[in-house]
Amino acid sequence: ACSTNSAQSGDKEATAKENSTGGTLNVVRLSDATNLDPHFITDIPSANINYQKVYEGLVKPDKDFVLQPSLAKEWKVIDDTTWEFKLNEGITFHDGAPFDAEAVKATFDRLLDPATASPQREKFSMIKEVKVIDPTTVQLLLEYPYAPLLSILASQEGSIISPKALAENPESLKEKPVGTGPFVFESWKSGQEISLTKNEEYWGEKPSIDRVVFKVVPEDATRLAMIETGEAHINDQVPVTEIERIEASETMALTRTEGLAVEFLGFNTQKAPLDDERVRKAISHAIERESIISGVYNNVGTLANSAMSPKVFGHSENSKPAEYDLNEAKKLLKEAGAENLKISLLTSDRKERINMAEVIQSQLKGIGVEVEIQVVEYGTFIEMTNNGEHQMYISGWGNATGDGDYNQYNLFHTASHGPAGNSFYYSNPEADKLIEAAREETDENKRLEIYEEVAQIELDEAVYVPIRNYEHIAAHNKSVSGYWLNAANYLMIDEVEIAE
Amino acid sequence: MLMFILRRLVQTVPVIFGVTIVVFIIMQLVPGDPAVLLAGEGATKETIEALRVQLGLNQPLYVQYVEYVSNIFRGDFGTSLKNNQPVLDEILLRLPITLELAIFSTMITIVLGMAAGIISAVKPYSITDTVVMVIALLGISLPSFWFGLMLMYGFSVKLQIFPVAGWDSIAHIVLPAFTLGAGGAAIVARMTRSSMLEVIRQDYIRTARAKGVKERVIVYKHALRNALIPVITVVGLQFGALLGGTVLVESIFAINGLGRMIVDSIRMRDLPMVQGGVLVASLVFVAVNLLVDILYRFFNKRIELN
Amino acid sequence: MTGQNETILEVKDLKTYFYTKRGVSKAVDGIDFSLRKGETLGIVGESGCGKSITSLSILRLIPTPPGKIEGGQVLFKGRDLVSLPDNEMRKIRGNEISMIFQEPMTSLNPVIPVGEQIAEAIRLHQKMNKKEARAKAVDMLKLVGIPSPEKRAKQEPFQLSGGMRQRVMIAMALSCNPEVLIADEPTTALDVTIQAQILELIKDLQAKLGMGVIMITHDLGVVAETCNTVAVMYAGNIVEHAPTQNLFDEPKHPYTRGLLASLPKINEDKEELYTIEGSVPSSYSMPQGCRFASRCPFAESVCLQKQPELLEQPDGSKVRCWMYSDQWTGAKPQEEVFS
Amino acid sequence: MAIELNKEKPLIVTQTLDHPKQSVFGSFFSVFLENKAAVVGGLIILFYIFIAVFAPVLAPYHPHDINLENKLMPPSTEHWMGTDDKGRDILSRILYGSRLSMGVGFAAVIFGAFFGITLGLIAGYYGKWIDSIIMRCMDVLLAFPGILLALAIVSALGPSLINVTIAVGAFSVPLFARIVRGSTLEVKQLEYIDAIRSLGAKDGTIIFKHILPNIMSPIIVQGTLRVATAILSAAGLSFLGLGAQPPSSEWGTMLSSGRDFLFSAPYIAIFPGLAIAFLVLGFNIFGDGLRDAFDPRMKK
Amino acid sequence: MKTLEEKKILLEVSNLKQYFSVKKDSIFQPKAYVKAVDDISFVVNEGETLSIVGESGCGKSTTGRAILRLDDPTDGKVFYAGKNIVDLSKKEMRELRGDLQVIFQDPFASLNPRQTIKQILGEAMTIQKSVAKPLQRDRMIELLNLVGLPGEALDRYPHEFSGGQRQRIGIARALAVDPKLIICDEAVSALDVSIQAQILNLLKKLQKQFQLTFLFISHDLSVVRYISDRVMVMYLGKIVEISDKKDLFDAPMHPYTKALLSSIPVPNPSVKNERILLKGDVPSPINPPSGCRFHTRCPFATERCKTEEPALRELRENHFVSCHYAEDLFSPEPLLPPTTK
Ligand SMILES: Nc1ncnc2c1ncn2[C@@H]1O[C@H](COP(=O)(O)OP(=O)(O)OP(=O)(O)O)[C@@H](O)[C@H]1O
Ligand SMILES: Nc1ncnc2c1ncn2[C@@H]1O[C@H](COP(=O)(O)OP(=O)(O)OP(=O)(O)O)[C@@H](O)[C@H]1O
Ligand SMILES: [Mg+2]
Ligand SMILES: [Mg+2]
Repeated sequence: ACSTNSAQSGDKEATAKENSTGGTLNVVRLSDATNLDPHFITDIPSANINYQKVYEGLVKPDKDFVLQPSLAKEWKVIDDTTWEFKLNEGITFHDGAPFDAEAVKATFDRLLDPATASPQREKFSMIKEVKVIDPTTVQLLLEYPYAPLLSILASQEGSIISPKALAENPESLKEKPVGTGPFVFESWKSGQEISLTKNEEYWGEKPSIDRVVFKVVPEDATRLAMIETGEAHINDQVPVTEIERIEASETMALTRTEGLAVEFLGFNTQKAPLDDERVRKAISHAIERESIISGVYNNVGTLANSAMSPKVFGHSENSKPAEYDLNEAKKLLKEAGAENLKISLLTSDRKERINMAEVIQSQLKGIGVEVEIQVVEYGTFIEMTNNGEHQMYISGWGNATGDGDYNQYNLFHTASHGPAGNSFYYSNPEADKLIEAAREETDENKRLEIYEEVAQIELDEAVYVPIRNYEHIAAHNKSVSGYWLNAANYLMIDEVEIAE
Repeated sequence: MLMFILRRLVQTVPVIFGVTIVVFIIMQLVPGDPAVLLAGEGATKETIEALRVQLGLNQPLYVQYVEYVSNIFRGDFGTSLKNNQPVLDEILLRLPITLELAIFSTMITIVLGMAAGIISAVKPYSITDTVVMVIALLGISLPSFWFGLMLMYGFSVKLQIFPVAGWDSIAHIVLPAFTLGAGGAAIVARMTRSSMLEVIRQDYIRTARAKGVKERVIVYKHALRNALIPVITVVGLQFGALLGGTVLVESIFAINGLGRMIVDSIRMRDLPMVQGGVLVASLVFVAVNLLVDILYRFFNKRIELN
Repeated sequence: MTGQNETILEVKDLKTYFYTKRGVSKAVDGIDFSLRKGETLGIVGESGCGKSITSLSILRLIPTPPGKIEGGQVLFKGRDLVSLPDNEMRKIRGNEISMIFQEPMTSLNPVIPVGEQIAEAIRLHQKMNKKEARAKAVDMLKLVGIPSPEKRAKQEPFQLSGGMRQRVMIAMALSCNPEVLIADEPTTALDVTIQAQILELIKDLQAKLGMGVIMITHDLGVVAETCNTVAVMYAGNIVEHAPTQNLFDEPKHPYTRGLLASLPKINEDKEELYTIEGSVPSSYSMPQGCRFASRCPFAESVCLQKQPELLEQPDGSKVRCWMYSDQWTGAKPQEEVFS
Repeated sequence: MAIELNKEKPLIVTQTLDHPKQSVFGSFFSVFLENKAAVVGGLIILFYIFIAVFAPVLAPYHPHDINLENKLMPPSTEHWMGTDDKGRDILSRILYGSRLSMGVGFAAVIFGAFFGITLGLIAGYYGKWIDSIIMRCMDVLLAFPGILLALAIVSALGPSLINVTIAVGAFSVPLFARIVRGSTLEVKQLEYIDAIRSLGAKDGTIIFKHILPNIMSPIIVQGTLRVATAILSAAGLSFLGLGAQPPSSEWGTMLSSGRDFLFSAPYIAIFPGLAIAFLVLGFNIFGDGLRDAFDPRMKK
Repeated sequence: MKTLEEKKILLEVSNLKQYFSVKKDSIFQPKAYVKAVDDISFVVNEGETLSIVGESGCGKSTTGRAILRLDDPTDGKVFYAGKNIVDLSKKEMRELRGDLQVIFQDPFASLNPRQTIKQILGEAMTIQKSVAKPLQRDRMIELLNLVGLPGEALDRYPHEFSGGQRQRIGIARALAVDPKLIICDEAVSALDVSIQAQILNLLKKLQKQFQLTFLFISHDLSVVRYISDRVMVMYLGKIVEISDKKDLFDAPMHPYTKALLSSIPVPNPSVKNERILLKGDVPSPINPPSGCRFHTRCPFATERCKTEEPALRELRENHFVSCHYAEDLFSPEPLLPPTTK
């Protein structure tokens, strides 16, 4: 059938019946994966290959980012520090190993073993022990009460790995993931493509496509042209400026999903002149954030009011960042005695960020602050912020769990200075206390209140300027339907259909 | 001839060593400590120090260089900082693709360039000549990355004659090979033309005319063979430009070749990969030059070594 | 030897001009001469006087543009070569009229074996297949005295010495038994001992084959040794044309006399040489009168005004000089001036 | 005795100079001016230089002025070449960018020429082992295909316009060295060099006063053509993100950011692309013309 | 005519060798040399003109260049004013260069096209400090007049002159430093006959006027006969004969000289000279023939010539020949070649 249906989920059901022809889904991407071992993955392109495709976790978020059962059938909180999970039965890993409580234990034991040196270990450090009750029951014993545990289990890092592979050759997992998911890893041609095939033995609903290929196509224009001509089906890294063209196109369509992440302009609060709150405030007042959303982001995403996006637990409508007020800004600068300021602005080499930097540069010129833009590759960016070599920087916090703790603790807690996420080098005992309190609080409303309070403190001290709540966009050729982007920007393809 | 090849091979050895030295020196210019980079985030002082020793970074430079070269001879080009794969494996994966692309482009360069050059030279200062030479001038003046995008826009997106990107079939090769070969073709065309006009002026062409040889035969038998001798060298040099051009073209057309690997590695500061990629590309070029020299010698027996 | 006196080539009022950015160069400006069977005509003159252009004009080999034959006729056995269609002309080149050039180093195609280059001429004009032509080429090489001709035939020009290359050129030129051979400074680039060999060879072959030869040179010695008649050129004109013996015994034109007098001689000692002062006028701006007038010790006003005709003299020679005309009022030249 | 007969003639007759006095450059210029293409090339370059010098006067807007309301505007009377994705006036950016692009081109060539000429002169003049060493080193540099050497250098020094200049310059060093060495060898064997040597001139005098001026033509021709290549190479590196950094209006950088809008707002990429192409074309035909004008065959 | 006793030796060349290494075709080949000049000795007397003749490539120019130390000789000594100039330091040599000057063949290549005549002459004077700066201009005009050029030539460039005029400028440059010895390397070979006569006369005149000594290199025997006092004939890097001019031209003793002389076409159709035609070409100087280098082309060669190298022997007064059979062949009467070898 010649359906040029859009990818809207509504008519998915209908087309699924008609087009169960299988086929290969071609996904084009900006860059290649670096590593396919969930315990070592630190970048989205790598994670996206595995997540909900090769690997699954105990739980998974749905389209509204509400957590749903996955490998775990159900769970209950036995006490503040004991969580019990009931596992699904009859599931096997792609290498034939059975999925059971031992597999869950093996996975987390490896992750938590310091010898593994997993960069994700810190995120799971609240887990004291994984206890196998019986083959289908497993308990997680925590060091301290940790409310957002499920959200972290649902993240990519929570993937359950084949115990057989872990025992035999854990090194090989880097290049050859073995999970329980609907797709089986097929091959990886470095720099070129990674392919997965349909898991015929999948325990859940089997995908309708036979194969998926993730191709690396670094040029934005090329990627889009491939979608336009049907050479590829999905491009999940689309320049925001192309949305009009995609929407106007006869062969392409767009998918947009609100994200969890927030993009912001951060200040290194320990580096002069930004150690002066008045200077930070002045800059905050001088930035016209709305124009960045429309100008740089082409209205993809919404104006952020704090470091937590509306989809994140802990977000509050009441958080108030500094108003755009040039006079106030100039006044503050004068007060601070800071004239002829020269400040460097560090950003990674993502195009929108560079654009944003240029816009900020031109806006700050308005209050007489000269900005020198430093564009560096992402790795260098991380290195520099980790070492505190920066003054201002543009960054985003891709909240993987959707919980405020992941956001507040990592970004603002004194214990998180540097690599853990607090590149503001912000340190406020009061804020620290509030964050810790929220962490252990089990009453959701109370937690929300605490987060609202601490968020406003951070805004008032002008630690950062929130700019944009992420919106993820992807373009697809109209021959495909049924895929979606989850709020953490993972491409979900288990329901994809390809029309001829 | 055999002697010549042997001797030329021997001459290549110092060049190859020179190339390794240059690559080695360039990489020494990189600010920052490779051990720190390799150790990754959050590594302790001890691990870094251990790495330094393990990598031989505590040794004097010349020892490091000797180590580096001997590793290369053992096929060890180091490991990628990005994914810890052996650099050589990564290169060998991509080299055939780039070579394929380069060979196709060279064919375009040669066939198109020589044909255009001859057409121009046969009737110099005619309209055909002017048109061909204006196109050739444009050919060397257009930025290839721009040209490639335009071709893609026209032929893939608008006309949908060729696929946009990838490297699966002959159809995929056409546009990138043309993008890459066009500049070279323009240069070869100009070279062929001027070389032909130069040759046509020579005394021996007059001799042929004095024998009563037809103009056609003069062009194709007497002039062309002599005119192509310098063109061979240009084609050889052009191959180098072409290899360099893969850096741009492979990025545009999403071809997973050596050029793109180098660019990506530079972006990711994956120095061993850059080092290895540049080194291998240079070795390929040196090999091609060797081949060209031998061809040159074959066509022009008068040449002496210098 | 029938028809020894038959004229085979006649050049009438030949004019070849070059149209360049700097102006019009009248390289050859109205030349007349004729060549009989078996005769050797020498054309001498200083550099740039138009010797080569004359010879190239006969075979229509001038580079066009900028060169162009502006007028006159070249009658070869009654046919005017100037107006001959190209394909007809090609049949004559290398077959009935052939040519040897000055530079043996550059006049052979560097990438084609010499045997093949000779065979090419043979196959063009004679009905022979490849093999026969190659055999004939080897014969020709033998004829011009190249040792081991089979081997040499397969070699490329760079493997031969200058003398040998000139022999190859001669072999090529003679391979189709031409009726006219034009030799444009065939020995200038060679050493005297080799020159002697080559001149001897040309003389021998001429005697054997009975062709007419135009020997172009600037060396009066070569002329004296090889030619029957001599044409002396100056600035695009023939100024004197005479049987060799006459020319050397009794040169008439002041230029010819000066030339002979200014030559150091191998067999006599002189304290001082005669000199022709000044230099040749530029071919782009020829004077209106006699072209030699500015350097002539006898020049009168008439010389500066009008160019003299080529005047026939009682002894059979021709001179382009007012002195030999009826209008001449000035003194007759004295021999001593040129000593 | 003969000398007696020539009594009335002086022994030495002073020669008259019949050629009109002319300057070396006069004849060069007349040949050059006749080459129409070269004149066009020269005019193109002059035009660009004019633009570069007067960019502040000519440009209707400041090249870095962001005006997000006006972004991605197609060419209009207000913005002749449209605006880019940040609402900056493309025309103004191109005008200012000419300073960078040409600057890089010239600077790289001057850098490359300086070292190339020095090395080439030394190698060619002194010959022997010095020559061997220098030229082998140049061979090594030439063994790097295309802009890869530049790429390697930039990757080591980090992306910036200055590093691109150095890198592109470095990769033209061997080209200049080769040409200069070749011409030096050619000129060195000319008799006037021997004449001046036998007068006792020092090496420095010979090299700089007698050799260098006489090998300038191939150097200038090569230099002109190299500027074209250097501009293209630098633009290529910028295109890859290894050159000029934002908000620079270097053309390669402009093109690089414009390529994202190739299909929706093609003028962003087309105009800098054309700006590069025309400038390069200018240098190319100018260089060609110079070559013809310098060609000894065309003279005399 | 000067007598023997009056002759003073100005320059003495002894056992001069100049080998150039040639590129090898294979790495296994032994190093090869062009023996351009191979062990030659001769003297140049003050005020005389010694000519060197021989076929192309026989080493004439190389000899001249070695004397000027334009190329450093491989071996041998060159004495000038009592000093061996081969041993002089670069600086000492520079000082001496004012005495030794050179005039070259190619009138187009011998002047720097980018200097005016004034600069050319001025530079010569400045380098050798032969004329003080303020006096230079007058001296230049004087020099130009001396060689037959008007003073207005000073401000012109070489390309504005004809070949003969350029040659005059070259001569003026050589004279600018008041040299004692001038080496003329094919100084008139590129000129037309009528111009050649002008230059030859000029050289002779200048020699008389300034007591110059000429080492005159040429392949044109007629010119050599006109200009020289003594003549030296070279063949493949060796001296084959050296003698007073008259002696050499009237009664050559070496078969090569004889053949050379007889090869020259005489511009007089009535003279029919018996000619000795030499076979073949001059052999390559890379691997010159053993023994007498001329034996491959010599009609009189014997086994001895192939193996034994003849010495340069003085067979008549001031007449040196290097031929084993010189006495038998052409002395006292020229002989015809023997019918059998
Ligand atoms: N291609 C050309 N363009 C312009 N002028 C030319 C060209 N060829 C020859 N001439 C002119 O024709 C004149 C005669 O040249 P030609 O070659 O016949 O002289 P020549 O007598 O053969 O001298 P040479 O002894 O040097 O060979 C020269 O003065 C030259 O200026
Ligand atoms: N720099 C050099 N390198 C190698 N070989 C040389 C060099 N200079 C001269 N020769 C060789 O030395 C030999 C003698 O050369 P030279 O120039 O002295 O000959 P010549 O007698 O002056 O000849 P000509 O009459 O052609 O000027 C030649 O075979 C020449 O090839
Ligand atoms: Mg001629
Ligand atoms: Mg010489």
